[in-house]
Amino acid sequence: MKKFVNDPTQFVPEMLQGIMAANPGKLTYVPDYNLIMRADMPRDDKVSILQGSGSGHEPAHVMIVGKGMLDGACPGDVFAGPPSDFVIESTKLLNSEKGVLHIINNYTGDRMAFDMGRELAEAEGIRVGTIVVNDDVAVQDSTHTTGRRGVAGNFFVIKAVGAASERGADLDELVALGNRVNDVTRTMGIALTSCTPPARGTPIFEIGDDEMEVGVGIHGEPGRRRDKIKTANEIAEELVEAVVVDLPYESGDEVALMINGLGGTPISELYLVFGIAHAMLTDRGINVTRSYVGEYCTSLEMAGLSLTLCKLDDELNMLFDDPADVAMRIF
Amino acid sequence: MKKFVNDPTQFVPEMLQGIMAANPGKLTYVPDYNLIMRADMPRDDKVSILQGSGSGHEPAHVMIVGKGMLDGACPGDVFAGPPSDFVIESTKLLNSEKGVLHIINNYTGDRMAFDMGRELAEAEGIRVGTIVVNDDVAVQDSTHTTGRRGVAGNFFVIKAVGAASERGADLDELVALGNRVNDVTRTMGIALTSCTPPARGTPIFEIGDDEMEVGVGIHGEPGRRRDKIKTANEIAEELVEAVVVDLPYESGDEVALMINGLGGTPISELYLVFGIAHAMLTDRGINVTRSYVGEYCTSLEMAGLSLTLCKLDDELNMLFDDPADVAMRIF
Amino acid sequence: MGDATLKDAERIVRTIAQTAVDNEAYFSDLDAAAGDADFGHSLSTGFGRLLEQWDDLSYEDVGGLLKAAAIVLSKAVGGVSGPIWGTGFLRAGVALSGNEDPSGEDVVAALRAAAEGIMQRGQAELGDKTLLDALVPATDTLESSLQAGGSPQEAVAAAAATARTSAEGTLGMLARRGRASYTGERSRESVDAGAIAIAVMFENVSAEIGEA
Amino acid sequence: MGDATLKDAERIVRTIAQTAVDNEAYFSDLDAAAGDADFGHSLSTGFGRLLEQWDDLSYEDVGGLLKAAAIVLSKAVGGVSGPIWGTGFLRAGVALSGNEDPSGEDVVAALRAAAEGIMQRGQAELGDKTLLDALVPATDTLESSLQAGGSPQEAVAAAAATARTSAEGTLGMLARRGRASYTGERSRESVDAGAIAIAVMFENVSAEIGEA
Ligand SMILES: Nc1ncnc2c1ncn2[C@@H]1O[C@H](COP(=O)(O)OP(=O)(O)O)[C@@H](O)[C@H]1O
Ligand SMILES: Nc1ncnc2c1ncn2[C@@H]1O[C@H](COP(=O)(O)OP(=O)(O)O)[C@@H](O)[C@H]1O
Ligand SMILES: [Mg+2]
Ligand SMILES: [Mg+2]
Ligand SMILES: [Mg+2]
Ligand SMILES: [Mg+2]
Repeated sequence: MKKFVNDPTQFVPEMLQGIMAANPGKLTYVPDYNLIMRADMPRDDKVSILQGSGSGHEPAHVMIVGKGMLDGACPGDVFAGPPSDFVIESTKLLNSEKGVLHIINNYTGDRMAFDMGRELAEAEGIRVGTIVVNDDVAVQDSTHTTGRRGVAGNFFVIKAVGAASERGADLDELVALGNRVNDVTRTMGIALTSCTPPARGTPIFEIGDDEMEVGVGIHGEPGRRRDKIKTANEIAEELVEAVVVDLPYESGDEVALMINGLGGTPISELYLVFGIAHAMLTDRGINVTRSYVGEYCTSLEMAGLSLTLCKLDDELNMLFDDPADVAMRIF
Repeated sequence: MKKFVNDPTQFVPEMLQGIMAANPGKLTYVPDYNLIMRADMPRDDKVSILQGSGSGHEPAHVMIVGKGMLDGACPGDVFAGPPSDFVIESTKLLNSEKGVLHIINNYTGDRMAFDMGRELAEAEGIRVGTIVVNDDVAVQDSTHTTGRRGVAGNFFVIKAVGAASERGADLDELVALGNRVNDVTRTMGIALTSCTPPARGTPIFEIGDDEMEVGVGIHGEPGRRRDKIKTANEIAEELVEAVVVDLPYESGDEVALMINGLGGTPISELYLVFGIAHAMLTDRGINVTRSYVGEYCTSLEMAGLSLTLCKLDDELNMLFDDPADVAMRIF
Repeated sequence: MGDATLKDAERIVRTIAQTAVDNEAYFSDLDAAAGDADFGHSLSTGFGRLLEQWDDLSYEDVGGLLKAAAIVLSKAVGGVSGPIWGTGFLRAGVALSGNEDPSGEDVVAALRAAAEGIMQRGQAELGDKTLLDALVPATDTLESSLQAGGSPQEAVAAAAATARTSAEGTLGMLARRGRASYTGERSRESVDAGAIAIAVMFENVSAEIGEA
Repeated sequence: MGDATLKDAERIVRTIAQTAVDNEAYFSDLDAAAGDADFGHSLSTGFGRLLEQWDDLSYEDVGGLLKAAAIVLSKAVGGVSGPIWGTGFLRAGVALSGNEDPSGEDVVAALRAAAEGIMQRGQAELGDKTLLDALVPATDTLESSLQAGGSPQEAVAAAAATARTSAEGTLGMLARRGRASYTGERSRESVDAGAIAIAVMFENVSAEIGEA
């Protein structure tokens, strides 16, 4: 297993200790609940924002705790949503007069943990608001299933509500805003390799040297189909097309374009694909006015990337312009 | 080959186009010389700072062009320093009354290109200053060889001279400052996998599933030795020890600690190692007061990391605190 | 009598827990086919914690034991399995609450309560291709075998056989819940990991009580 | 006479260029042993560009041809190889400048000028394990063979044989220049890629002019 790791069962706590060591004074680490929270939170004049999906998607979400983004994140083990008491206890620790906002990616495990967490927090008199993110167009949405997965698009939801909460928005406004952002955000991903969860020690799926997995999930779940590896142009075209027709994004729309690395793909390739996708959108009359290239929501060391579009308006432009001071800043 | 690429010979230009597309108005792209430069440069009241090693190390250096860092970068092809006319022409385009500072990693190819570039630029009346970065302790330094390689430590050199140049420092001051930073900066790296240059299409070296390459170069050059893969604790201990004894860094010293990913290692593992190394330095009485975790100088999609220490003082703390607005910012 | 019953219940819960620990890799591999390959790891973490904390659990009767186990599982396990298995144990424990000497019928009722709790928690129905598709038919068989006059050992053996057939019958089914559902038609190509786990647990419990 | 000589020179330069293009993978593989696996790619890019632009090169004599090639190589190739090969061709071209009909001795002098330029540019000496360790002994053999009255064909064949032996003799040598030097003692385990390229080029030139 090609990893820097000691005891795999301690992978998540040791990572959290590292985050803490790199951000003294700014963050607080509560080991019992895998909770990383802002040292200056909660404050009664600001809604607290909590995320907590599985680990293995870093920087999402423990590394984007900070002013203007999350107030706390309480991830579970690698690729497992947090146990419900992480959610309950984290919600209590972040309790503010203005309430606590839960941002949940649409996975059954995450939803159940947050459902239980919300129930018990509300029983203790805490105001809880909930946003469920489900931006992955690779999954056929249907009332018979769990619906779409939440993936890299949750960055835009968090950025918007994080900024708005700093500006003083209340819980209901944030829920409405977050849902609005989720509604105009769509993502699709593609993998060239599988990742290897530390506790498992072997790849989740086998994939040929000349193959790719189209519409892959960020936990190594299979996607729409397995195919021969294509050129960057062909891949970009497929992702752009799948995402654009879904909303649909239309000629004249102003959008943010994100090329998100899944963990093992170098930033050079992400920029290469960004340039191609940017040109393809421009050809369709879709106006890319905000650019996001890098790693936002990964799948351990998976080689691959996802493309996200978020339709912009004046309010979102203003919120996205606001500063965000996160743990993972590298400058 | 598990890469997002069209024609491998167009890998670098297509990446540069992507950087340009993501930073309209801020950057200028000069395709003939692979040059990415600040759109608001040159200015006669500021020394221009130019880097230009091989490509494949992104974000170094084309993605760290921006206010407070580089004014331009003119990389060669993947792992090849730029042809000398890239250096000459880029130097001319960045020419300022206050001069042009060349920051060079200590590789024979890079040095020759910049030597020739400097000669010809000076012949045209341009003032040129040179800093050679050589922070890699894996290479035995000796007067009989080319000396040490420049690796991730060049980030600290660039950050310092970038900030100082914004504050108005002149060329000689910047050369002295850069050399001073280089003198107190040391790095060592370790690889778990090889990278695959796009034009080659196959890995540079074969390495067993249970092996690691200690002291690897950022171009896949072999390091001090091949060994069985060790735990994160053991690896951190070896890197810390090799770097600390080299300067040496001593009890009471104040340092910046960087854990730099080589391209294929997820940020979760980088933070895990950061936490361990931080504790080991603290045990030695060395005071980590600045933390850098992420990708600064990569080797395509190589799995691995490097550890860099930079000894701090008041001036460096001030310069490192200054803002830097680079192309690769992801927030 | 109540004391003997509690000892039996302890043996059964320990057998289930040991099954989870022993099959970590196998259950994760099953989850790899259409999921994220951590089902075995999650179960093994939860039930491993249960075994570790066994001597510190405080309970008076079978219902109390199951509720104590539920709390350990919920706290230790994330993802789908923590809430699902926690809820299952909790509801079964509540169903047997204060019952000093549960009959076979009581056990069937407890298993039905567990299945119903899981359905609510996971918003899943029979046929959605989850562990319910082994648990529910196995419970039916347990009940009918007992009603037909079978011994507890015979009834559990019959239930285990049904659990096995049903679990293997999930091959070809379309997943409508859990991570496997994201794969759509591709989910038909593999069995459901949770259903197989139920089958193995029934089989091991049957072997354990058959030996008694 | 001058015209025939120029045609010969063109054939030789084209043969060298074609050798670089044809051996891209092989030369890169050699560089992989202790370097960064791009030597073949760099040479092939540079000489490929030279072949592409062949019809647009403007020169009057052999020296001019070599200088024109030098400029193409320097502009197209980065890393060590651009400056090294660019300098080599440039110095050889300068040495033959204005020489309408270079003799064997002139060619030897041009090769010596190239080697000296490379030494200055790369701050390398004989024995540092670079392409100089094939180029210099081969030039020596060329000279002595001509002095002993050998025909050009015989002299080049002899030089090629020396280049081959010398290139293979780099196995076991400690690299003191270039990327291979970073590997210290480990550099002894492989031959130098540049030296082998020189040998292959001499061999192919020998075959080409032998056929004439
Ligand atoms: N909504 C649901 N209701 C009941 N059981 C479910 C549900 N979703 C999944 N399962 C069961 O859980 C198993 C997967 O558990 P696990 O791997 O721990 O979940 P995940 O990794 O998706 O969070 C499946 O094989 C299935 O039997
Ligand atoms: N300082 C030097 N002087 C002369 N030749 C050199 C020098 N360094 C390396 N070489 C030659 O160049 C070859 C490597 O070329 P190349 O792979 O293009 O360089 P790099 O990738 O290191 O920039 C070596 O095999 C050696 O023969
Ligand atoms: Mg999971
Ligand atoms: Mg090179
Ligand atoms: Mg799973
Ligand atoms: Mg090379």
